[in-house]
Amino acid sequence: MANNWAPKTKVDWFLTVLRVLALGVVTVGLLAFIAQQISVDNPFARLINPDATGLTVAQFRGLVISGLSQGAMYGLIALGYSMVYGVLGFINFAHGEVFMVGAMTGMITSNKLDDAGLWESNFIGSLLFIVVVSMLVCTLTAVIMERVAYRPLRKAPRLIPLITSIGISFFIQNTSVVLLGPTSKAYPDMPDWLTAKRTFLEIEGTKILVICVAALAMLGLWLLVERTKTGKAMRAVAEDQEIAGLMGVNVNRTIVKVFAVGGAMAGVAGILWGVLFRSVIHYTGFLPGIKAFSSAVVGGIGNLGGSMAGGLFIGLAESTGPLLILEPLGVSGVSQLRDAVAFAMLIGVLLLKPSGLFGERLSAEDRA
Amino acid sequence: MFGTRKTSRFRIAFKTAVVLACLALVLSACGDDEDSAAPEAGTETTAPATTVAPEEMGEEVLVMEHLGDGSLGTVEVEPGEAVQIRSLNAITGDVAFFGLPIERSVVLAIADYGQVHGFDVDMGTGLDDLCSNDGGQAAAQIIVADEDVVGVIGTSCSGAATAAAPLITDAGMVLISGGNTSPALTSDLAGTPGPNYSYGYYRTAHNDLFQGRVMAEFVFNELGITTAAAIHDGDPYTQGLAKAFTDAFAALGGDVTGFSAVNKEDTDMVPVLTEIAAGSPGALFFPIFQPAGDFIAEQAPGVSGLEGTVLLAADGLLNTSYLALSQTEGMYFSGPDTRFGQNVNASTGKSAQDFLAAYESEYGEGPAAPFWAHGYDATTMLLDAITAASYVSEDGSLMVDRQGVRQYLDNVRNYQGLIGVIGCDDFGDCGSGKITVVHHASSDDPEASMGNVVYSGGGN
Amino acid sequence: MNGNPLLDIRGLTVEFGGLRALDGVDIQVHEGQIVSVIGPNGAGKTTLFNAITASVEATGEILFEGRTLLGLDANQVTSRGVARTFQNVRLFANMTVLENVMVSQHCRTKQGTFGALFYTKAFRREEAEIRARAEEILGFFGTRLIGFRLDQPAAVLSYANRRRLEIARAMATQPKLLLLDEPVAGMNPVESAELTGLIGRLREEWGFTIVVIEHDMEVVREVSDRVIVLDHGTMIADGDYHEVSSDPRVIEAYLGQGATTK
Amino acid sequence: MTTTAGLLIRRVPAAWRRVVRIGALGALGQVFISLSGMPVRLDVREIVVPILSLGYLVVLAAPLVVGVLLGRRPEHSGFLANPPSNRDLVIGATTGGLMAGGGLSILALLLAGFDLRDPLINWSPQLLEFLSFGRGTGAGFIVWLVIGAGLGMVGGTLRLATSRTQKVIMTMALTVVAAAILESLVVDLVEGVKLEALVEWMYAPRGGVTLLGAAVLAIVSGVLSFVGQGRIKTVQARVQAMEGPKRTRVNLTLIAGVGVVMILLPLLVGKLTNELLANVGLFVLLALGLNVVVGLAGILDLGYVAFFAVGSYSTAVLTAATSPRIAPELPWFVALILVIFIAILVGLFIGAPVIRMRGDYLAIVTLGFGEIIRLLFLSDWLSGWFGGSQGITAIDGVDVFGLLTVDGTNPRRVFYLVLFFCAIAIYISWRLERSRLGRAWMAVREDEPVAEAMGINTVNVKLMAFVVGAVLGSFGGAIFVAKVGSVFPTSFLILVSIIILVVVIFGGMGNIFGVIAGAVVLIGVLGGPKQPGLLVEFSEFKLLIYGALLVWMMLARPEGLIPSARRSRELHQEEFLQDAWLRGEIDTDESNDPQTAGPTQTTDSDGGP
Repeated sequence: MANNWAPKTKVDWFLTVLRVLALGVVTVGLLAFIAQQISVDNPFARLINPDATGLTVAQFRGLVISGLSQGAMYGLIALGYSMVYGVLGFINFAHGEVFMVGAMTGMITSNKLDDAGLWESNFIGSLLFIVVVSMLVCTLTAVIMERVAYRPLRKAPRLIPLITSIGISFFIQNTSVVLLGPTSKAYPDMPDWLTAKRTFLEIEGTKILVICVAALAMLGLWLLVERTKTGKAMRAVAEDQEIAGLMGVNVNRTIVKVFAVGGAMAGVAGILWGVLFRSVIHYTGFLPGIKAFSSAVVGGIGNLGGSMAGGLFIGLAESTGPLLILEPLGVSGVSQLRDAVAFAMLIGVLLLKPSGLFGERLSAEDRA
Repeated sequence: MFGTRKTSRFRIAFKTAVVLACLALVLSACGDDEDSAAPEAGTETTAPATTVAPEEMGEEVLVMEHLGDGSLGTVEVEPGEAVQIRSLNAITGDVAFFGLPIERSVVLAIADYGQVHGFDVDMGTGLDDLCSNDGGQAAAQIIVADEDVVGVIGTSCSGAATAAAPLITDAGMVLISGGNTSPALTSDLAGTPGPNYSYGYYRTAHNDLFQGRVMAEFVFNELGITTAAAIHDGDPYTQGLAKAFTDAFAALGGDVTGFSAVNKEDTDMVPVLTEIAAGSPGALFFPIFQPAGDFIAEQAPGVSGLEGTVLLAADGLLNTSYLALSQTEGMYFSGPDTRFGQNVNASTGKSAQDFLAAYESEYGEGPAAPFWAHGYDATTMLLDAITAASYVSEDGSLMVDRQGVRQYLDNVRNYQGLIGVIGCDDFGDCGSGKITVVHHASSDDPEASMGNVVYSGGGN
Repeated sequence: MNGNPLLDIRGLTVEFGGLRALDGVDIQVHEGQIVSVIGPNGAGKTTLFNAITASVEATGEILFEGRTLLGLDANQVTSRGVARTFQNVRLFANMTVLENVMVSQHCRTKQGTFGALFYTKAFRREEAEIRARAEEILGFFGTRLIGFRLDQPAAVLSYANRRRLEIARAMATQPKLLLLDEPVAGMNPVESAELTGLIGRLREEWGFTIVVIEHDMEVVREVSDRVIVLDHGTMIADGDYHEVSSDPRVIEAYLGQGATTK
Repeated sequence: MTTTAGLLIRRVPAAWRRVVRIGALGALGQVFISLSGMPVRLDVREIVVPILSLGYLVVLAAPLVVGVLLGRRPEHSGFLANPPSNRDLVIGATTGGLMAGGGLSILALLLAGFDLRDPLINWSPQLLEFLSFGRGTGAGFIVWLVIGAGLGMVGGTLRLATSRTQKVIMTMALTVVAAAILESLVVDLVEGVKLEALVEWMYAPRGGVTLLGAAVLAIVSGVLSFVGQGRIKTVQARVQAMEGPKRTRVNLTLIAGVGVVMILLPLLVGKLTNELLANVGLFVLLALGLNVVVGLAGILDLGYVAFFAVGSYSTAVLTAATSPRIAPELPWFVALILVIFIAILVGLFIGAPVIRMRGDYLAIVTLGFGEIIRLLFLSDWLSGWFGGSQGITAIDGVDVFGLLTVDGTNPRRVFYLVLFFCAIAIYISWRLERSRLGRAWMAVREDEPVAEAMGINTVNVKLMAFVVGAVLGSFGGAIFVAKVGSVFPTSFLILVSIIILVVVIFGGMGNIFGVIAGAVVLIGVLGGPKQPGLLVEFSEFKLLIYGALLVWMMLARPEGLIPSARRSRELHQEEFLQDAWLRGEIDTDESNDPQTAGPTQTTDSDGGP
């Protein structure tokens, strides 16, 4: 669809106003933030928010790091959304739940290991073990999901698989409720050397771990997609299922692989979640799932690098946005609005750049 | 121990057959007196009003002699049937951990209490208030549709009571909550009724204002900290308590440096802690629940500006799984006085230890939230009130005077419950109001910390 | 050719990610003409239509009745009086034949929510008019699309009838310029001959100016006043059928592609 | 057994594999259901006293279903070299049932032997007791095998009976179960018409149908079904054969009849049923609103709750005396006019940015909007306006011309209010669907780019859908506030949007009657997000069932309970075309060329932008 910036209709005028407003709010907020950082008694900052206090460098760094580690996790989950969307052209709404299944599996396994005393005596081994188990379970969940719910619907009108995935999401979430109970469950304690702050930039070890693992997973996925035969098949199927089929690619098997890889990534993300936050509950997957999807859209869906970047963007935005933009504007209780900020960022990005920050890579049907 | 409840299908069948047979007999015996079962409010009644004081009513009651003037109608329980009470608590969803122990405490209290004038007491199916106003209203409609219900134990969430209390009290029933704490449902403790107060509503849980005040006094007077901040999670309960705390703290002359909120689903607390840290408070009160409470305790030490801040929480986090987190060491927790010790419920003669043992054996776990004792006492209070306000009529039916139930509850003073001495004020606040602050010394021994009371206050 | 052209395209360029689908095309179409656009597969014929109807972004200039069409939305182009059919028949398959034609009068009618909700006189009158016009248009194709077929979903129509319905649907937008994208593709010779006659009647009886993309040279010869040949996004010939068919560049374009005219 | 099995394997290995597969799935299903805690929790609800509770019904259903599935003669069995005989089928069904029952047997053994209660909360002594009938594990082990095989056999045999017998038996079973499930409704209704005696012999004092009642019900329904079967079909066929005005007259009579029943019904039933009806009506209203957006215009709005929230909060602020900032205390009906305007503005505000987005982006962005709006109402920032987490309470009901007040204490009045607005919503949907705007919505849903090319301003048309949806949603909000008397942000979770969506989809997207039926069945029986239905015991499993239902519906019957003819064509286009072609309806041209007029030539129907 042609999307010229020059307003033509009333709706376009309204959208232009909206864009200007959105940019305006962000700009004024940031300016006020900068002003109050320069001097808390700055008249401009005082005018906008009389209670301004400003942040210290350490606080600011803390915000950025927590945003990045959260964002890295969104990015990992977003890869699954992005791959499925790129290949099949629909939102697998239930992908967030696969992530939750991963976190739950990790919780159960790690607690059993802890009971056996292995968690403390051989932490690294136990961690690797739960990562493997979680990846397996998540892969299995994703593959079963594809087989049961999505394969029969591959030819159906677009809304149908999307609605189905909402149903699956609900089903998995509530399966967790009825089987495991509605309360939150905790991972066993992490060893001190992991949770302690490193001298390097004063970042907690867990956060370094999350960011490193996310980067590694990203690299592995990139290699898989760009350098292997499977990856080539995936790209071919994404481009055009029928033609890929004619060229001798086993379309079904490739799609299963896409789900499997996405599931495995969600499994890794689930364990990282457990390591970072140590607590899981049945709705652990829902909001992060939606935010991860937002990340994929923001980064440009179908674009793997973009998904990761989008994840970092959303993570940073929701971590710093309330304090950098809203607080200086005099909004009270800003942390309550962090989800609102994340969604507003999604809407804002789509308003300004409908194809996401780094552009979409979609299958042929979607471009039509 | 509770073998009678664990009936097999075969026994149920047998029992049902017996009940059916009895019913048939009764039906044939006493034709159609259905219509006289529940006279409308305000109609004349032949039941004699008595002036017997409730204290004396506790034991054996003379037939026909009972509390109440019949102005709210009478419930007739035919022989072989059971006195109907209901439980209305949040038993599903993420707040189930809070409501479920209360519902179970009702079950156990009924079992411990035994019969009322030779009649069984039946709780029916536990109803769910869904921790919301619409859920509370819908469930209340179910309750009031059954005109045989005398009283209701619930709700566990104040929001649900807002919508449920008017309906239930309008129907002449009483609603006794073991979990509500919102001042809006009773009074501001200074004689002004809250906007959502309705006559017929009682609670054994304490009013938030007690707890906010005790915590503020503790921080300001005992710890000598003059700057404080609070975080809530958007729940009416946590917001109300946090507000009560900051208001009381400011009234004492302290400086409230921040008041912020998180969402229940949030995991990354660095932003909110940074927001709070900007005001450099000496104490941070977050009366929220798990898991959000875990994240605050775990992440607070890492936020620059909160290094020396004392962390405080409330009963929502005062449980062993939370105290087992190493980062919670050194925290203070306010909550209802749970030093039940040798307290014995005057109506059943059971102590808290007895209760916990029964709970464990019946449900295979300990209660997940501290208000089970309040639910237990609320139930026995209700059953006492029913006992006091009822009599066995000539045809063998139990007649319960609705107004008498309220009359009894209004006059409860010095009732010994698990939670301590219970007495109802003019607006239904019956809880002991005793608030304690415990200090968490070591995460290796959470049990010890639970009882490590360093301050107590509130109450009458 | 007297007066200003109805459609005046100058330097029209369409790019798809670096690939030029149309490269500086100039075309003039005067009122009352029937112009055929031919060219090998991938020459940019359908892209030309898409550019005119604002389905793709284009640079250059497209003037219709002296006013530019560039920058308008597709529906605004239709309101100006340009209607089209699609190469791969895109009917509203689950709407009835009648509804397909009724819905296309959207931009010529104006009754809104108020009229519909209160069932006003104006609303009823307009509905009756829309229906009458739809039946009139469908009647143009003989008996095939009227009678019991009016209430059949478009999906059950035969291929040829779907093509006819597409034309009817385009006619219902009351255009001045009708863009037909391969109207006889997939039809058998009898049907195709019949439709060729219809195209002529569309001009005579309804006064449309028509641009046709067509592969069938029989049809092209039969209907066209002028033939334009596109190849690789550029116009390589413009003239009447005989001029064009003898143009060496045209022959090369077709034969060079290894393709033959049907 | 083994010899038979061996024979079967050799003769029809594929069929045998099917038996094993379905049997194993049945067993897994059984175990899953047991571990979900459903049977234990539902055991308190009696179906037939004293032999069957809902809990047992739930677990017994699996072997029966397995039996029924396996009893089905494979399609095209005439083409098979060795079509399975009746005996084979029954043996297969019995084996499948045995496997399904065996799942529970093994579970009972495991329950007795291991303690997995740590992750699995329902790995409990209660479950063991349930599974072993309180008679020890050994008894349970054997009994489930026998029951499973027996039910499998019954299911399989049932399938072999004539369709007429099948229907009669189904009707009998369903009648008894329905009578038990709808007990409170039936009791209420029967007592409303003063037939208490009927209730007394039909229902046990503590719920559930009595044995006598069950027997009578089964016999009566069986006889009725046996006699009535042919007739209903004939009547249906006769109505369907009617043309034009006559058909319209029949339809109008039907609608009028339903209308009269709806008006009279609340007078006959008690508070509880009226409350239920009011809740159902509220969701009918909301679902009709969403139906305009999703069903008619094809826009998947996952943030529909936003309109509900805005309607509720604006009504609360405008009518409540306790509203924190501005409290004009307008009468409800006056406030409603303002609420409509606010809803229109919000519809435009949310609609405008999302309207040009692709379908799936639109879904996630509307979901985001829904959350943003809830968070704003919840926030401390705006608590000075909307009360934040403490909400707005003590809101008066609707004052109708000073004559009477409609509020939560009188669900009958609430129901009439809801009914009135439902009628308005139905009228609006019905009129708009058959107007220029409605046709444009359909075109947009079918193929947006083509609709645009046909001169439809898709942006405006879709915005209109949003606005109409928003107005209907705000009606729902306004009534909700009057009914509940308070408003808290917790009433407006994403969950509400999803449940309304399930209602619309379950009932039949794009079909007014379907949507109503969906709300009645789902909200009435299972309950809404915060509203209990008839099966209060199900509340813990409500969302699980909603999720499963949504998936199953999409896979098996995407057009919904009562499909709109159009929608079902869209979803089953290929089959539909084949049918049409077989019936000779497909139009073949005079000079037909088989290549051009085949049923396989369908247009691209998935339409999205």
